[in-house]
Amino acid sequence: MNLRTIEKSTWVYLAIAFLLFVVPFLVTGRSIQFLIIQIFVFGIFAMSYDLLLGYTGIISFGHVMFFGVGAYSTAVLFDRFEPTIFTFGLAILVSAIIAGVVSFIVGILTLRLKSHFYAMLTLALAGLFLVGAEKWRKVTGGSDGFTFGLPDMLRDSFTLYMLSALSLVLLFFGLRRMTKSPFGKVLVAIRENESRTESLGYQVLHYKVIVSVVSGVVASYSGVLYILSLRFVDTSVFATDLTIDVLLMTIIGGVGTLIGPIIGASLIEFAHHWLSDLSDVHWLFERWIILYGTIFILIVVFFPKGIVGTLADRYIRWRARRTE
Amino acid sequence: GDAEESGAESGETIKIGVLASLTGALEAYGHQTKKGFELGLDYGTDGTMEVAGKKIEVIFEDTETDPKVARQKALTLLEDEDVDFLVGSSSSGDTLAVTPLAEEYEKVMVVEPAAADSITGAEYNDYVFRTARNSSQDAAAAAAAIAGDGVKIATLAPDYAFGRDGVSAFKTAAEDLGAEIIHEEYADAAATDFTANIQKIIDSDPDYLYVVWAGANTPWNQIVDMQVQEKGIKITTGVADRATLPMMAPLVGMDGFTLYYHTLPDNEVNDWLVEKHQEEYDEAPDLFTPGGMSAALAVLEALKQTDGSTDSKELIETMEGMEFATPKGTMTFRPEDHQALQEMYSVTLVESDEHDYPVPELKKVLTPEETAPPIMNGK
Amino acid sequence: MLETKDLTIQFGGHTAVDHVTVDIAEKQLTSIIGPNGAGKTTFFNLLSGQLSPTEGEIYFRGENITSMSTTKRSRLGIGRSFQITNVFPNLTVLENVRLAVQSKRNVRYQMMAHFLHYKKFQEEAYALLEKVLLDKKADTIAANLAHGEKRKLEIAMLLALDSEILLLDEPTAGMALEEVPAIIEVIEHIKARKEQTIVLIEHKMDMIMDLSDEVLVLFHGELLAQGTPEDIIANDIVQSAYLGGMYNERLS
Amino acid sequence: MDVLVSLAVNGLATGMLIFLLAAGLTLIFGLMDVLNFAHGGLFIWGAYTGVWAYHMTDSFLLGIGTAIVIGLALGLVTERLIVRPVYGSHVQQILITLGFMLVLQECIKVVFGPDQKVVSPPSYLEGSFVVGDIVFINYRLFIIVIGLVIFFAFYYLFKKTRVGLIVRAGVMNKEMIQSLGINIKLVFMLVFMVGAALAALSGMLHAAYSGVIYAEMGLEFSILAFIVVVIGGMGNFKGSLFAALLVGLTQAFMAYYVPALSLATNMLLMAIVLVFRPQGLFALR
Amino acid sequence: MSDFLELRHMKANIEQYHILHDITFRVPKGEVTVLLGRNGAGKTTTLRSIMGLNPVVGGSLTFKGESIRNLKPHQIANKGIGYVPEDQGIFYDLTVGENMRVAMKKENGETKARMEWILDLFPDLKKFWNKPGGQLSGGQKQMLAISRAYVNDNELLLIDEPSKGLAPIVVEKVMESIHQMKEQTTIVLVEQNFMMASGIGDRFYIIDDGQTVQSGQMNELKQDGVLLQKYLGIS
Ligand SMILES: Nc1ncnc2c1ncn2[C@@H]1O[C@H](COP(=O)(O)OP(=O)(O)OP(=O)(O)O)[C@@H](O)[C@H]1O
Ligand SMILES: Nc1ncnc2c1ncn2[C@@H]1O[C@H](COP(=O)(O)OP(=O)(O)OP(=O)(O)O)[C@@H](O)[C@H]1O
Ligand SMILES: [Mg+2]
Ligand SMILES: [Mg+2]
Repeated sequence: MNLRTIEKSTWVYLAIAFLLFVVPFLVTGRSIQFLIIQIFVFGIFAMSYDLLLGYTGIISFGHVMFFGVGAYSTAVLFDRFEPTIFTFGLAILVSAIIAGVVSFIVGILTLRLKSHFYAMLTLALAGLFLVGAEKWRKVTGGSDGFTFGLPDMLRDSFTLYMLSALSLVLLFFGLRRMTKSPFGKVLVAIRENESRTESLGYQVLHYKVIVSVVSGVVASYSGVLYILSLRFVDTSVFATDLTIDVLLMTIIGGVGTLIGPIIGASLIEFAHHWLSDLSDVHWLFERWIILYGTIFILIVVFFPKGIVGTLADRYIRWRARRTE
Repeated sequence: GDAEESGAESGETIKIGVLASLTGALEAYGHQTKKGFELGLDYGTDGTMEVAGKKIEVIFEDTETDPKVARQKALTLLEDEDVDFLVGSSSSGDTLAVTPLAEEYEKVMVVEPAAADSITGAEYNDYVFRTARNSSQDAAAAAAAIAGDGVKIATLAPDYAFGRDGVSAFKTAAEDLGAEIIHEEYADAAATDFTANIQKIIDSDPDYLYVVWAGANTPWNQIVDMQVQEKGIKITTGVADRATLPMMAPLVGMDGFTLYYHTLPDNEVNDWLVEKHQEEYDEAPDLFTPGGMSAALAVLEALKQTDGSTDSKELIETMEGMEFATPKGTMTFRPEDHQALQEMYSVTLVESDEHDYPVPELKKVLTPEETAPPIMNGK
Repeated sequence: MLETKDLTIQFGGHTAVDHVTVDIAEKQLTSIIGPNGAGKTTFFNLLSGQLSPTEGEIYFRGENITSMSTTKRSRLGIGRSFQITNVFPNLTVLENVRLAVQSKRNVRYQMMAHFLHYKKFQEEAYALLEKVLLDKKADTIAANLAHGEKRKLEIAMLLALDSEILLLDEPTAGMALEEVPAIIEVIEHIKARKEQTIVLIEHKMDMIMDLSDEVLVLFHGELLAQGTPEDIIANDIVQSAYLGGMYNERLS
Repeated sequence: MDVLVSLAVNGLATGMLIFLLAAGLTLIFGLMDVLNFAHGGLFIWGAYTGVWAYHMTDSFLLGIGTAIVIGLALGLVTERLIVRPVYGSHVQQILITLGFMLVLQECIKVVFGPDQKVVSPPSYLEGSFVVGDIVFINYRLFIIVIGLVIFFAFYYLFKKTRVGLIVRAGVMNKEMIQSLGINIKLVFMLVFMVGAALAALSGMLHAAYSGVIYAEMGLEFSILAFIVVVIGGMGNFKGSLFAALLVGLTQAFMAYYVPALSLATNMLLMAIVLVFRPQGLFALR
Repeated sequence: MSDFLELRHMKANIEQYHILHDITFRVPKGEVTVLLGRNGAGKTTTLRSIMGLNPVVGGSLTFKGESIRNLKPHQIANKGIGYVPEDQGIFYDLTVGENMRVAMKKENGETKARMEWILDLFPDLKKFWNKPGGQLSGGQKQMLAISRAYVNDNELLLIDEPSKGLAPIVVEKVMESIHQMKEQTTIVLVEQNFMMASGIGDRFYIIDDGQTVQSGQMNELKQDGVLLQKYLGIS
């Protein structure tokens, strides 16, 4: 435990962040940029999930509801109003407010439930959002969805790239600081032993609600970015598949690490992209999804705590052995 | 992408990017489109893969029925491959995620086989042409098959955009023909039990039950089990792809419609398609195969008329109102909304000697004008 | 200081604590003894708020705290240790204690600052570990401690809260003979400072005799007797139903 | 009145079908506490192989037999290779079983082709009959009977033997149950296999019920099974049966009386149950 | 008397850490052997290693002349070895009755008789027969843990700190019960309560830092002030 090691890791992260900003000058293809933007978007989404899963020990099967709220708020606002930067700001604000309110209510309503029951209730609530989006077709366009215009600035792939990269970096450092703050330490305590945390004088429900709101708002922001990059919205932004995707990203990267979910997001997006391209290489790979599924299995076998979690463990062990 | 090149060594190539669901729930449709498109090029170029002296190259991309992937792949096609045309896609969502890109990159996109009205309606843009029929055309065909003065009709459809749009379009068309829609029933698309819905339909006592359905879990068994037909209610629906025909065995005798079955259209193009398809794949073409072919033929015809020019302005001008021969007879891109008007088929479901499933038998060819949908893009 | 009036709790049909009315004296060490299942731990649970009574009230410095949450009571100054070891299993020993220190220092919702900013907490936690002879294990994951070591950690966490009332539930159960004296010393030290009130549950009679100012005896949930250690040990019922024959032999 | 009876009968049949589907998950998820997302994979494999055998031999019973055998075999493989290393860790279970689910689902397409397959019940179970104004569908009555048989068989088994206790104890404290002389690995494996066989069986029965099978149906239906197990209270057959019937009946009645909400039926039901009974309807204790 | 259980230079790991370096002791049939030592010395780990719950990485481990080093825990248990773990190992959601039922290897006249005996010994268990184990008081849990080991006809019992949390009078009962069983059952006991240890132990071993450092007859130890002071802090 000393300050120096922690600063070292911060430097490393800063260096990586800097690289991210250089990339679009080197990689100018819009489709590859789109892919990287998706990684940023899902990296943010997965980090918000990690706050719940990794730091507070809550498994939610309905996290997509916040993502969808962000997506729809943005899409509807752009559809209804002039596509200007001002509308964009408004969209962020509106989605944050809605997501904040929803996550607050969900938090209050659900957080007294235990594990599976909580997970299933969130699944139900997200399901209700999905049905709502389907039914409220005047506004949402139902499962067919609708497209909308964007201000010229945001149509530009480069700008969008920079915006998402900046968002990712800022949110990463912000959330990292939060998890390393005394507040974050209490979250971990709640994950480890809820009742004991209470008897130490911490108001557990407050923490859970706060974290649920922070996580919800961050998730909704990722929904905003997502829909900017897609410029089209349909009910799939509320689909359970997305929750499962983000769950996978978080677990693959390593829960409770923050950087893990980002790595998980990159891995899933790239693996998906490359594997599906393989099907052009040889007909054998037409069923590339088998390989994709196998990757998950192998990750559990070789990286039981996720990639970052396991590597960190090994590193600690290696250091311990060296000092022995 | 799946690149297919001919031996011709002329200077320029024209690149066409085709988006389709090649894996996932809609992969059967995607593969039909793909085969149809390949055969269409073959037919339209007489096997030379050349038009107006230019080579044609096709790249197929799998959208996985996911709008995000569709957009990603479309960008790959537009940016990295620099295609001249986009074609696709199997789902309306995927298509809508891509049409704005067609506008942005100023490339013509031929929509096939996505059917949502909004593609050539509320979400219309100038670069989008659709060879596929839209939901309203289905509805008009259905109405033409059964509607008439004083006919009472109930509907059953899945409770999402596809079903709701289908029914509302049908309602307009049927009411125009003097029929009355007395009951609309919507069921969960993933439902396993339709009894409550069917019960209500029986209660409303219609002459006809019009069913709009897509997806795997169909209500046919239960309609038969609940003895709907015995109660004097005639069933009608669209006949879909071959894989679903065995499920319709209980509905033999039903009057309905279809957008394609390989024995129905009577024209050269279709004869060629059926023969060639049989030769290459050892089976007859299926529901969306002719659509794929039509899309290819539309592109080729446009190129012929512009003499190989891929200038979008020119292409759009050419294609508006363009007539082209397809397995479904001659299609015309309506200038107002770029929707291809096309034949539809009024059919009766009959038992077949060759197959162990029922097949549609032609009752009447519905002309493109008969099934022309309303113009919905405000033009 | 801490009073209960007719404090009662029932689980289903079973009355675990039965109309207990006591007044625990300030800055003294009160012990609670009684057979297994007499309701001692349950009584603690009521005092600390883990359970809420079916009947009766609890007063702390004259204030009715009967329906106050665990958290609030802990902040008011009622801290406890647990009979069944109850720590944060995947955190290090030091982190366990630091969480308690942090709570005492009222740093609860600080999200912006880095935790290392609060270096004092770390030092304080370490000092506490030294006190309970656990400093060597400061960086061990709590789950990997031997049983007796966990008991010590439990005590360190309680001490860290520095609360006015310490409720100790069998702090030395399973602790090695040679290390018990150190813990007794810690308790004696607190007692000598005369700043905190201690309530102790123990089955080790020597400890009870040595440390207690007053002893409460619970029997089937009821308060059977209350008095000085000497009085209690002389009590017939305590002798026959709690201590048993062997203890008598030793005494004689 | 007729409507009520008819809705009730059909709701019960749907419910029973859901129960069959959830029965395997009651063992694997409810009792063994394994978040098995591959359950849907076992379900489709049962359906496809069962239907294949049924069509090959023209014997529905052989089809059912095949489904069960395949279920047991796949259960064995899944338990040993996939689930065994991750008992007790939900996070890892989610990842590995989801991966396996994808593999199972895609392999169906490799083996049986990507198209949907049409199935119909054997002639002796086909059709329907009318009593008064009410239509009874034979296959549904069959489903109700099978469901009841399975329910009572397992209910009795768990009541009379220690199996249920041993599994629950093993989940709570694996080392202790071993120290009591029980080969918990073997017990877990067998129970998992039985759970998988139940999934496969329900796949086969469902195939003939809905008339069609396709690879994607696994995930769709396993979510329903999870819902049932959770609102039933995790891990007892009584709870699962009750919850399944509740789902079936609610679906039927909502679709008839409140069609506007019928899409949301399952989710609403689950939300309401969990808000008012956070431990499920029949908590084990 | 032959050596019933014998450990020779046993080494054992917990995960990758070497916890036990050299444990050597012999347990003659029909005796009560007590393991003593500081917290963290390795007593619990020793018992767990005998049960096969920790990997034994060196030395030998024989029971009735047969090596049990590479057996699985359930196989070891089925050789007639019962175990009362330090943390009691109660199945929290099962009732007292169910806890007992799970433990019972067979249900016949003999086990019924044992059951009677146990319920006489700990009447509390009878009273709370249908209560979930998790809701018992600390001492009651301890009683339940002991009872589960008593209910089978074991030849060897490994008991980890049985007196922990028990009222003095119950400790006495447990001691008595051990005396009664001595005929058929050999016992290895880890115990911090010196009164109890010295009351029933025949032989003792002291473990320190993963090694057996001292051994002898219990009555000798009681007399040996130096040893008591050195290892057990008793004066
Ligand atoms: N998973 C683990 N990783 C590292 N060290 C461990 C682990 N588990 C136990 N230990 C260490 O092993 C040592 C022996 O523990 P053990 O439980 O055998 O002690 P013990 O003699 O029973 O002590 P006590 O009297 O406190 O019960 C302790 O120092 C403990 O910290
Ligand atoms: N949550 C609960 N639900 C039901 N009964 C309980 C609960 N907690 C305790 N009891 C019962 O209340 C009685 C008193 O238990 P308690 O734990 O207070 O005893 P104790 O005096 O601390 O005993 P010990 O000395 O064994 O720790 C016991 O019979 C116990 O079974
Ligand atoms: Mg107690
Ligand atoms: Mg120990």
